[in-house]
Amino acid sequence: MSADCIGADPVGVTRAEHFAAVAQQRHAATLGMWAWLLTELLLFSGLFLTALILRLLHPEAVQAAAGHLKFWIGAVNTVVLLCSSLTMSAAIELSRLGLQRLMVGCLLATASLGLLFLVLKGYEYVADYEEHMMPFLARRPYALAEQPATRLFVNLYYVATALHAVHLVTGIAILLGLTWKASRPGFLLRHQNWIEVYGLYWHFIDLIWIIAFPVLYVVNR
Amino acid sequence: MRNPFHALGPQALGPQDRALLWSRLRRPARTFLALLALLAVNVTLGATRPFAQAWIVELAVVAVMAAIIILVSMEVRHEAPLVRLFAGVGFFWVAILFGMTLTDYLAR
Amino acid sequence: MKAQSALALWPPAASATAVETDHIILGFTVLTLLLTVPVFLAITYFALRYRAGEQVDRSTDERRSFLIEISWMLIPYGLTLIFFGWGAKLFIESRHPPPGAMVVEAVGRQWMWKFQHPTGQSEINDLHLPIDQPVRIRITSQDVIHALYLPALRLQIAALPDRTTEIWFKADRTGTYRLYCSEYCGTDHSVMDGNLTLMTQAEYQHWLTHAGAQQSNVAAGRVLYESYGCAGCHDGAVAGVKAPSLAGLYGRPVHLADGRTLTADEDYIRAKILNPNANRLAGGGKQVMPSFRGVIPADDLDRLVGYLRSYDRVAEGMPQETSRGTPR
Amino acid sequence: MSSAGTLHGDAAARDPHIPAPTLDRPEDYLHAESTLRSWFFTTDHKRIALLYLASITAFFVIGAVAAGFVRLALVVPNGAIMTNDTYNKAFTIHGVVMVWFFLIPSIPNTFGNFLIPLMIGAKDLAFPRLNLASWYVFMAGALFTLVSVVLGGVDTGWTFYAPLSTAFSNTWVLPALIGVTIVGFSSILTGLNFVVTIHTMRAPGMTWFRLPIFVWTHYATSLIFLLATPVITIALILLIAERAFHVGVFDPAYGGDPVLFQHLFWFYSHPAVYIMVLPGMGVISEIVPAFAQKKLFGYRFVAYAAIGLASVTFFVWGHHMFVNGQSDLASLAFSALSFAVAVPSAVKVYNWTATIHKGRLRLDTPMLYAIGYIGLFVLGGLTGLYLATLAINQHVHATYFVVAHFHYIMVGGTVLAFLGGLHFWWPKITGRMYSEPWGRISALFIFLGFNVTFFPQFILGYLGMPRRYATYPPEFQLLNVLSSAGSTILAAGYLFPMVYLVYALWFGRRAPGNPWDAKGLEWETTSPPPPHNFSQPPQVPEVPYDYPIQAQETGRQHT
Repeated sequence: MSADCIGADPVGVTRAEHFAAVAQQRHAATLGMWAWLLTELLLFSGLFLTALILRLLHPEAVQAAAGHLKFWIGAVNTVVLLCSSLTMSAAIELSRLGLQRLMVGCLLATASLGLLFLVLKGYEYVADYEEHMMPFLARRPYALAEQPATRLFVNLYYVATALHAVHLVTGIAILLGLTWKASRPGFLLRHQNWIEVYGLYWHFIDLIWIIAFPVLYVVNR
Repeated sequence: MRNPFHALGPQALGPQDRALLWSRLRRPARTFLALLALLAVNVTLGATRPFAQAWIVELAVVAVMAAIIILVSMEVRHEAPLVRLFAGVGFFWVAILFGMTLTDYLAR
Repeated sequence: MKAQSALALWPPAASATAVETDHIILGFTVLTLLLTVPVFLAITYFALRYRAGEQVDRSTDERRSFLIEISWMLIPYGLTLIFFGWGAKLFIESRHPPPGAMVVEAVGRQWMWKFQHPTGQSEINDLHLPIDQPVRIRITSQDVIHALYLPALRLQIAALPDRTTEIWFKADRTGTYRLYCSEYCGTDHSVMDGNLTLMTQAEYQHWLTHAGAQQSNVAAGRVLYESYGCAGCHDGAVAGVKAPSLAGLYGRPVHLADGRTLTADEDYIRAKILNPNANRLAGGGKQVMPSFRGVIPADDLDRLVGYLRSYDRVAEGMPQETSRGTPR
Repeated sequence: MSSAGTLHGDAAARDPHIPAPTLDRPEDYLHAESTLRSWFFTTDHKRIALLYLASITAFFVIGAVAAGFVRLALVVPNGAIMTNDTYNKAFTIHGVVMVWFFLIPSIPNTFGNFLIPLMIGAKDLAFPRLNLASWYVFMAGALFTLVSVVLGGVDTGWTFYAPLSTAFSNTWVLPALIGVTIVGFSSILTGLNFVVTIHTMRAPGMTWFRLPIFVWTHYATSLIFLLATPVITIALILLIAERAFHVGVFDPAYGGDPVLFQHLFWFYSHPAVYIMVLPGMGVISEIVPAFAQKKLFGYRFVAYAAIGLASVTFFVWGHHMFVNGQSDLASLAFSALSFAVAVPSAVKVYNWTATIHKGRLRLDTPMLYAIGYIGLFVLGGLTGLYLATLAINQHVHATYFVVAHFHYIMVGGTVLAFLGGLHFWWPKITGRMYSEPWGRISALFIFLGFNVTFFPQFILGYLGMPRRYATYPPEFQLLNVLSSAGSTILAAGYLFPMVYLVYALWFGRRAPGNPWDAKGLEWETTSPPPPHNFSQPPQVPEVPYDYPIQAQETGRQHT
């Protein structure tokens, strides 16, 4: 790996065989990721729609249930993800400058922040468990059992956060694999756009959480 | 292969490079601060619940945050029109899903 | 009167709304023919006239094609919109019952209908109603989604478990027609049907006071016997459950675990349904039957007991007599 | 930066174990390599198309056998042939398999995969490995669904309505739900690949308005894949969570709303109808000009109509729920919007008819299917408008009228287009000609058998026979027997191609590059095409469909 010095490592993309030009290939990759994100948006919007309908059908129950969510953990987690977005953006900028080692550092920081989010989320789940706020567990008493409609919102909260966590786990796994590849010499010469395309995915997971946090935690308080 | 953590700091760069680097990192940093500020607004509203219609403000703040992430962090501002269209189409379709479903729920 | 011929080509219509619905579909069919027959004829004609090898003029002129395109986009569309308006009008009318309509409560459950008349009588799967009188049916379900379908009135509406839906109609023709469950609801969906009998006001009053709810009690009891799941265990359909057969039970002595011997009379059967843990049977296996207290309404219990009274060995040979098909 | 030399062709040239291409036959994708590995790990869009073709044919057979059981049971009114339970499982398997494992992937994943790169002059799809992954995802979903069938079947109907599917059915609902959820991802990946490919991989000179309509309709289809599928994915995830963990959002016992599931379900499943219909329209738009030897009439209108259909279809899903307890306002809105579907559909049909006008017609097998398609699609489409009419819907909703209607669209439409396309491109795909007389006979059998099977069902529905009935009143027997008799003719019509097409693989006459004198880049290359599609970069013609018969006085060149 050559010394970290802007311009020392030229950055670029190697053309795959079935593309006619690199620009075409880059365009295809970006467009492909956006098309995927489109589907992710609609996937989560189904859950947000369900949350809205629940709120319309059972306003009191939803408020009672939302009052039991760990508002401050959610808020801190949002900050954590915003930080990870910052490090991801930095990694993209660094990749464009060819600063490979700094970029790898930023990618690792991003993955760590993602893990921190998951740890906090796990802690939140544990706290929920101890407060008997897991109505989907058939054998465990449920704290708000006298209001059956509350379990709808609480369960929806688990489906939504679990689905988001699955995206995050997948994202971290891909990110670590990418980081490992990106630490090899000459990576930015061949696959600089992987970082940019991956960055879109990471930002989007953040975006989903940034919408989910108010939809689940804030507006129903 | 050397430890990637080695010499992570920007002090390894020359002064010109460092200036260039900071100029490039300014945008993400500003975006981050703006998002943080908006989040602070929402968290404050959520924690204090000052008035009944706070949810309108909260959702508006979220909309601004989402717009910032998509336009700035995800660089849709600088993308080709096609990518901008793709980013917009998703939200339009979400609007169809919500709008048409609500014609049922709000009129029952 | 029920159409008994093997082939019918048009359903009987028993209300003015039904007749108007028929007019809509006939009108729409005329429009369909107007729109499609020229296309079919044209395709056939072109296919024959312009076959490869035929010497014909093939010079074409597409100067007016824009106009042509616009006209065949908009003209058929405009014509079909007439039917949107007509259909919507009829639909909205069928959603707004006139004041003073007689109200019948309907409940769907797997796999039977129960109808309750305003005077309190109730019937299972069959529905007797007067003509020349607006009738509202308020419908709900106790388990899955069902739908009450009355083809002679060209109406159907879902029976939702959490809500009450309703339809109304004013029938004008007496006779016996079909009624169905039209929303797929599980194994015996196709058996969840019955007869809609429309009669004159006088006949209806007579039916209420005389034959009324008594008429079909045994048949209704059989439906309940299946619907509440009695048949599943007691007729041996569920493997591994050794529930005693109830055929011929009525009036027979039963030996209890504590040595007593009782006669299986109405009270015994009734008590046993509501509390199976009392009066444990001698030599019986593990008691697995759930209590039906609070589950089965009083009138259903009466019908069920009534059915078990008449459920003898003769009936055992043909337990599906009352329902078409083979349950389970 | 030079391109990495990992062509199949290069590999064949280097590896002595692979026989060199024979002299009389240019090297083609079928014979470039012959190991199992070269098939199951191929990234060649043409081979992946054949993997799909084999898979969906297998599923078609499974679905058709289930349909046979259904028709057999309905020969008698009293359910004497099979129990209600068996019947319910048969129609559920028929629906699930036919919708998700045949109709939706049928044309896009076979012909779309095979032809889109050829038609736009590309070497492959934009993401070849993703394309292969999409097939594996499809097979994984199929595995789950088959497991549920083998374990004992599902009896919820393909619509999986809650709470029947979540709280009441005692059958193997979970594996079926998981299988269908997984298959959705396969659709998404395919749609993504097509959208990106059509945007970025077109050959120089291949502008949007030089694209064949087939590519336009697949673009529209792919948009539906991307925009609709995620919503059913989340609906099914919620349904799975509901069944496994009693989440409750669709369960009235806790205050949930089962109608919400129907909204989410139909938000996908109505557009899914156009996933099935649009690719078929693309096939017909290729066949009709080729066998009329005439330029497609109203090209731009037909192209826009595809996009129009794909958009309008997202606004009409509530017409499946008029009597299911949705608000009157929603019913009125959905009914009114549904009629708008008539506009782009009419554009397609009238333009095909106008294309035949003054053409030079050859009534070969693909054209017979195309003409049959037009007739049946017109009937299916217009009866769709009957169903969108609120008052009629109150009567025929959930009756055999609906069954007849959507079979006219899906069998009369999609299956006929699929078979027409299969015959049209068979020489291109396999390099062999099939038996033309047998092709025509089977097309006639299918057309006849189809109408005898499904036309009586319109009458049955109007008479008031509900769908999904294992037993039925005796007055409906005659029409049901007629329908069942028709299905045997239909089955024979399906069996013929399975025999003579397979026979043609080995014994058919070798096909020239362009046996039909058709236009389009796929006919410029050899049959079967070389591994990378074109030996020389293809020349894109100035106008699409530049057949000999053109408008002589072209006042508006572009239409």
